[in-house]
Amino acid sequence: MPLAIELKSITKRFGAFVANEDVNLAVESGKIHAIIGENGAGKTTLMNVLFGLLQPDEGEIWIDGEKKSLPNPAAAIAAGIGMVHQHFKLVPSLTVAENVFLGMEIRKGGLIDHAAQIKRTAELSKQFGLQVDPTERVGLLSVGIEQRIEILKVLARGARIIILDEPTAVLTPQESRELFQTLRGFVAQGMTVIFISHHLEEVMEVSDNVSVLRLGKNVATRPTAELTKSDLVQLMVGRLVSFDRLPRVASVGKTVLEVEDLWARDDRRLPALRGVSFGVRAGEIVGIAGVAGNGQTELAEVLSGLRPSSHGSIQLNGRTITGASAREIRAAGVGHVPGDRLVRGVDRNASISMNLLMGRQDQSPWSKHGIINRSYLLEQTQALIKRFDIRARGPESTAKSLSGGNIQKIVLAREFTGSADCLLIDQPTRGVDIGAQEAIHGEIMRQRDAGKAILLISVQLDELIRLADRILVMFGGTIMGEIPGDRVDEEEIGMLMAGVVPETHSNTVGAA
Amino acid sequence: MSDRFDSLFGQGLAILFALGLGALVILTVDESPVRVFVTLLNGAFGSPERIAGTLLQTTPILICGIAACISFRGGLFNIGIEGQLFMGGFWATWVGFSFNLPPALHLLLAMAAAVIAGMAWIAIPAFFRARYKTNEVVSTILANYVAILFTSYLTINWFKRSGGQSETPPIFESAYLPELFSFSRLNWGLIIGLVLAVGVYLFFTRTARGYAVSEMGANPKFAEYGGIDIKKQTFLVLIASGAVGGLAGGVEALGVHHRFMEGFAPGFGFDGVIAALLANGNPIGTIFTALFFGALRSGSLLLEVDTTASREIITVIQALIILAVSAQITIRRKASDSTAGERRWKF
Amino acid sequence: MEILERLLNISLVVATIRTTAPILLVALGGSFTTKAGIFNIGLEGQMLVGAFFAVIGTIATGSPWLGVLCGVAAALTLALIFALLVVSFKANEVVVGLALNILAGGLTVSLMKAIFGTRGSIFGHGLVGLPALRLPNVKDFGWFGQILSGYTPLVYAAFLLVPVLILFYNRTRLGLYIRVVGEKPEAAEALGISITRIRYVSSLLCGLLAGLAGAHLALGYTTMFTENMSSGRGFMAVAILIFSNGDPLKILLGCLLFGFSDALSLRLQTLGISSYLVLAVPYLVALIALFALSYRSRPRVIQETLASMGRALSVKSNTIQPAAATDASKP
Amino acid sequence: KDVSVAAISGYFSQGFGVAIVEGLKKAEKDLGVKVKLVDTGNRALDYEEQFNNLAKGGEYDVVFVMGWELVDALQKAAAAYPNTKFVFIDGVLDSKQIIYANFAQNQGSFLAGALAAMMAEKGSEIDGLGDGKAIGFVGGRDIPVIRDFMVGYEQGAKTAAPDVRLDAVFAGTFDDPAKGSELTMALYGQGSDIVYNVAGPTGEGVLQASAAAGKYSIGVDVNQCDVAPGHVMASMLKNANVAVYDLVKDLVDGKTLEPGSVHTADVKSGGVELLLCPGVADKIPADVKEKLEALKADIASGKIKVATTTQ
Ligand SMILES: Nc1ncnc2c1ncn2[C@@H]1O[C@H](COP(=O)(O)OP(=O)(O)OP(=O)(O)O)[C@@H](O)[C@H]1O
Ligand SMILES: Nc1ncnc2c1ncn2[C@@H]1O[C@H](COP(=O)(O)OP(=O)(O)OP(=O)(O)O)[C@@H](O)[C@H]1O
Ligand SMILES: [Mg+2]
Ligand SMILES: [Mg+2]
Repeated sequence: MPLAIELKSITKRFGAFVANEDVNLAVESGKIHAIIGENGAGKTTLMNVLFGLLQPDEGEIWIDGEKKSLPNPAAAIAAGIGMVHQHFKLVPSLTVAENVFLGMEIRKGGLIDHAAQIKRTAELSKQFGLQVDPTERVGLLSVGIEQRIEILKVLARGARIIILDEPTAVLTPQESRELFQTLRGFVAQGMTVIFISHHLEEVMEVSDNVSVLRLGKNVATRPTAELTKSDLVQLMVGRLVSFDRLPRVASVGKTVLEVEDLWARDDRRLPALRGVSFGVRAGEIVGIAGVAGNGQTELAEVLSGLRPSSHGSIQLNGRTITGASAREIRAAGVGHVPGDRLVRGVDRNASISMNLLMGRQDQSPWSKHGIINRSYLLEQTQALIKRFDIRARGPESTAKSLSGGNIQKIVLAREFTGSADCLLIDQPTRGVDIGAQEAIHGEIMRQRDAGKAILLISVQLDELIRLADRILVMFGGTIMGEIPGDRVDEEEIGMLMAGVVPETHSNTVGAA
Repeated sequence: MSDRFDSLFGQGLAILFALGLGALVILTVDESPVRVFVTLLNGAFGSPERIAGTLLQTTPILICGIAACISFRGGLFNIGIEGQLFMGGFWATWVGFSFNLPPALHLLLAMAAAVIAGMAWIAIPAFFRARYKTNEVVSTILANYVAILFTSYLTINWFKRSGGQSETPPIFESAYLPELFSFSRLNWGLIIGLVLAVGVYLFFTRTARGYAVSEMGANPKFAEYGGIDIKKQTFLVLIASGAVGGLAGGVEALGVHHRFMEGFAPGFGFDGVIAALLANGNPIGTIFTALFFGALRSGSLLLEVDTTASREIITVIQALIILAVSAQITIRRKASDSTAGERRWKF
Repeated sequence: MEILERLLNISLVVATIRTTAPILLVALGGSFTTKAGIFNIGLEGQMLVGAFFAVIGTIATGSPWLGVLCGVAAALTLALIFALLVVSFKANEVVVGLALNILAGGLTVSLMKAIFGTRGSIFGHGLVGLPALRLPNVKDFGWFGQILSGYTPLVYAAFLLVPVLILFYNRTRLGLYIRVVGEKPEAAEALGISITRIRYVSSLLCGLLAGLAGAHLALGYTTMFTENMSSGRGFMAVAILIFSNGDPLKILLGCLLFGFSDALSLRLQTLGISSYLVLAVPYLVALIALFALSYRSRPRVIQETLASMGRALSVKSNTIQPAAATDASKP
Repeated sequence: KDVSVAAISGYFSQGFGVAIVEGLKKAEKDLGVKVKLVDTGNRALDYEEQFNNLAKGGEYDVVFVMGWELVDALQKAAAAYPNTKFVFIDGVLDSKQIIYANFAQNQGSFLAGALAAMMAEKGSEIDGLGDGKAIGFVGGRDIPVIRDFMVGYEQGAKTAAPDVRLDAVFAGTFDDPAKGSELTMALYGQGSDIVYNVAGPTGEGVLQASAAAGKYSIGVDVNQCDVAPGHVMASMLKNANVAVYDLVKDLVDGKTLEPGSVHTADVKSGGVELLLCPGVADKIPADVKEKLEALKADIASGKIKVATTTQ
């Protein structure tokens, strides 16, 4: 089998930190090759090296049997490599066609030929079955379509080797399946796909070969068929992790959070919530499933007072908190783990202790008479670092010096140790590796057992299935239906997530 | 500790580099750089009077710098300190000459007038910044022009004293901010500035409210999420900054000039902004940057008399130093932190 | 009525065009940096050195066109320093911009003293300005001809640059890249577009136009150099850039509004209003425009409230058809 | 003994200041005195220290001071350094320790106003003039010294041709020639054909505008006829160069300058005069010239009292 890519002894350091150590990787041509590994294992770094965004400190890159040096992405593109990044890099104000041809514009007489670009985009879209409207502005499109555009960009550059970094994190199961169809179509045309994912089912389903990175090293490259899911997990974390549904407790208390006919708009002032109603009881985890961008984040923001609602009511322990400020809602007993932890959840440049202080800086004993109680803060920080297993040099380490999973733990430590009765948890494990995921899930269960009412928003179905007592599916700002946590039908959820009410589905919309 | 030393060392090198460039500029206008620098030093520190003169120059830069620090910490850019200073100066003077009151009371009222005038002058930009995110850099810069014209208008058209001076009548002695020494106009304004600097520093590092403001400056979304009322706090931070800007004007009017005139105190607002920026928004650091600028200014006054170089040379050197230090700050940040270039203060 | 006639006449239109031109030139320059995501508060200084060296160049060579070249070269030098510090060293752009303004002020005066022995203003010394262009057959067009003819070349250049820049941003590669670098630098980087290079190019293009603006001030608008002769026009341009977001058409509108209020306010003085108040008019107009434009979002809030109230009355207990709901949520 | 003189002002770059510098340079060259110029800039905070720096060493026999904003610092310095002679140019104060060189700019401006108004009255009889029956005035900033020019100008106009309207405007700045030019264009647009500038470098823009518009202007302080030949109708001269030179010469000749003495330069002494620019002078009708001479004589004799704003 000819090798599309061969990485030989790649080492990449960031200062003293070794992100990739002596990595050898062989990718067969015409295959789908999955790369898995815990957060911070060095997957993205390795791909960045392969795409010319980073320069390896040691090692060689061979492409189609030739040794190449890739000083920049342009060289990688010239060598036939294309990369779809974990975070999309599209320009919102430009049209689909402009985005696809950005950097390689079609020009006539020195000027950009928009008509020709639109035509070529339409052709490509047809050829590869990636449906888009070339003239639409990207800022108005959904995430799924944005990804198609990213792939079109790569294809328009004539890539034969396509790297996708966590492409399914933002997709519905159906969309993911469509994507896999597309990828299979690519390999059928002789192209090669490298695919990074934290979803092991997907890896099992779609890949031909799989490489596992652990702590920057390639610990195994095997044909997928030879491995089971638990083999993969073991390779990744070096130990066994359970995937089963976690045990439920029977005792559910009174209703803590009650939402009725809630309406709100998103940042673009388009309707984001359209009459959402549900309730969450003490000691219960209510899951919200749905494809990202269907109102889940707005829901959490409205409930936590960060976004105004235009209609409807929210009650906490029987008290109306509609329209209350974030401060009042916090004081009333709502904790919030935001979905975008780096933007909202922490101040990346501040120390762990300063991050733990947020929201309670006015409360005794954190502060007295307006003066921050530094010794108490330090004491608490140390205790929380220990309890939540935050891996950091010390309480004064800045948040940004920690890995994603550890940053998430800071947020949890802060929100879970307050006096909240109700916790809004948005994507607690997004981009967090399996080991940390387990710890976080354990922490959430503990909160439930302590009698808190928990609203758990996640785009990862397996997470909801694992934790939630009931799952509400959101689509287009409404709740499409409710599914009891103990008899989940993935197919049914998938259809609800896509906005289709299955005929078998009997639950009424929005009822708590 | 060694980090701090490194930083000081780096700043020192940057300043030396700028002075070197400045020396070249001096050579092009046919003066001896050595003579210029010696004269500068002599002018700034050559005698108790001159040291007092340096501190006298430092005072308004320091107070304006603190006003700037307050807004920077909250992630805001009050470049309108100049305008607040003019308004503060005028209204303090107005209280000073319009009423005849018992000494301490009169001074207090005049100071209060300065503070209120500064707050009032930033209130509208602050409101629009808080409520509608109207860019405060531009609104406060534009407000500067209006403030300067408006105070001149009041001075010339309504309150002009007789004679050829474009100024108001002098204030009553009961409104004087007392001088510190008999041999200089240096006054309690300096003490006010120093106390403010320490106070503002403690406020930001030790108090819950200061923490809230700092976090709003560092990451407004985080602060909002943490229950901080961004709109209200934005308004308050700008108002506080304006209050200190107004106070700077009050100190100049009541402590130094004892009247208000056209061209009352031009440029101090900008000097303050730059002193605060060079100190990275730290009020204690601003004491030193303000002193540095004050020394340059005061040294330059002798320069004009004792050499053939003119004050503009100092302006040039000052600009070069700012440029060198601003580059140096970020080179260091780049070396120590992979997210260099992330701008702390955004527009 | 008579007062209105005294204020509003063709000479006001012509004056508006004249007062608009220098701000328009420098604001269009700032459009490059604004679009590229750089806040350039140093326009004032670039304009000032542009004016100074345009005069020096003209005196030295005897040709105003070579003078314009010198002015532009000087502004480009300042722009290069700006780019070096802001783009390469990632220094704070406000600090650098303000410092360069200070530098420009000090340097022009020092050099003026060194070269001419005095400060203040430079005229005479064989200084010649740019010729005014009289369009042929202008008489046939009546008042329209009066409005169109008789300006120095850079005035025409300023106004012609507006459509040129619109074309530039929409149809040329460099224009597109500048927009992309400003809006989404990581997108540019991922595609191998060098952010650094584009930011340098925009800073220099900005310097080019700011230099032309300065040269126009010294050789077109007047024929002299005076200390600090840019007189806040660079700051005005920055204000206009903020509310126009760098779009050439909006810049034109902003500058015209500004030029008009300036021209009008000069005429108001003869009605006996104090000069101090009248001179504040352009700044007040800019402030009000700034506030009004950010106040715009207000009506939407009202609309939203009305809409939601309407909804509350009509659809209150209905369950929404999900399919319809999605359609409505897409713009 | 060697004589050293110094001058301190923020206005050396502008018309009147230029004249002072010219006089001192001449003294330096002809009389061999040592001359030092100190530019005060525009920060009120600096003035006192600048006086101190200058007077402390006692090396200057006389210090010329120009600019009303320096008055406060000057009075303090005069009290603190009794051995240094301070000459305040352009005004008279209460202090008896200071020497005054006063210029009757209001008188010169009176003549300028009279000329402008009489010419405006002739209207289109004269090349380049229209029938707007108006004259203009462009000041730098609206401050008392500038208003002193303005009241004289206005009085002159009203005296010589009462029907002519005066439109007076201020640029608000001394350093924006573009604004000066724009203001002048506005005045021309409103019917004035002759504009008097009292605006430093801003005023250069006024003169240039008169050339661009093919109309007339009047210069100030120094001979500005050459700025726009054929369009500057006259220049109102304040012969500070002469006054300063004479004072220095007295000093060199061993005369003492009496503290409290007032040296007035006015129409009578010739220290202030209206110079008709060559090239335009022949366009001025003889009756206008005669009337001007008559008014000049009346001012000199005290028959006409010209109003002032700086006392
Ligand atoms: N520019 C950088 N400077 C310093 N350290 C870096 C840099 N980029 C990555 N790292 C570090 O290198 C390690 C590997 O990062 P990488 O992004 O490759 O992980 P990953 O396997 O893609 O993780 P994830 O699953 O979270 O995406 C991490 O510890 C990260 O903190
Ligand atoms: N990868 C890139 N990174 C940064 N800037 C770029 C890049 N590619 C092009 N540019 C800039 O875009 C502009 C247009 O480049 P392009 O190569 O299209 O020029 P052109 O219109 O073909 O002109 P020429 O005929 O001179 O090559 C150039 O000024 C260049 O600086
Ligand atoms: Mg990654
Ligand atoms: Mg090319």
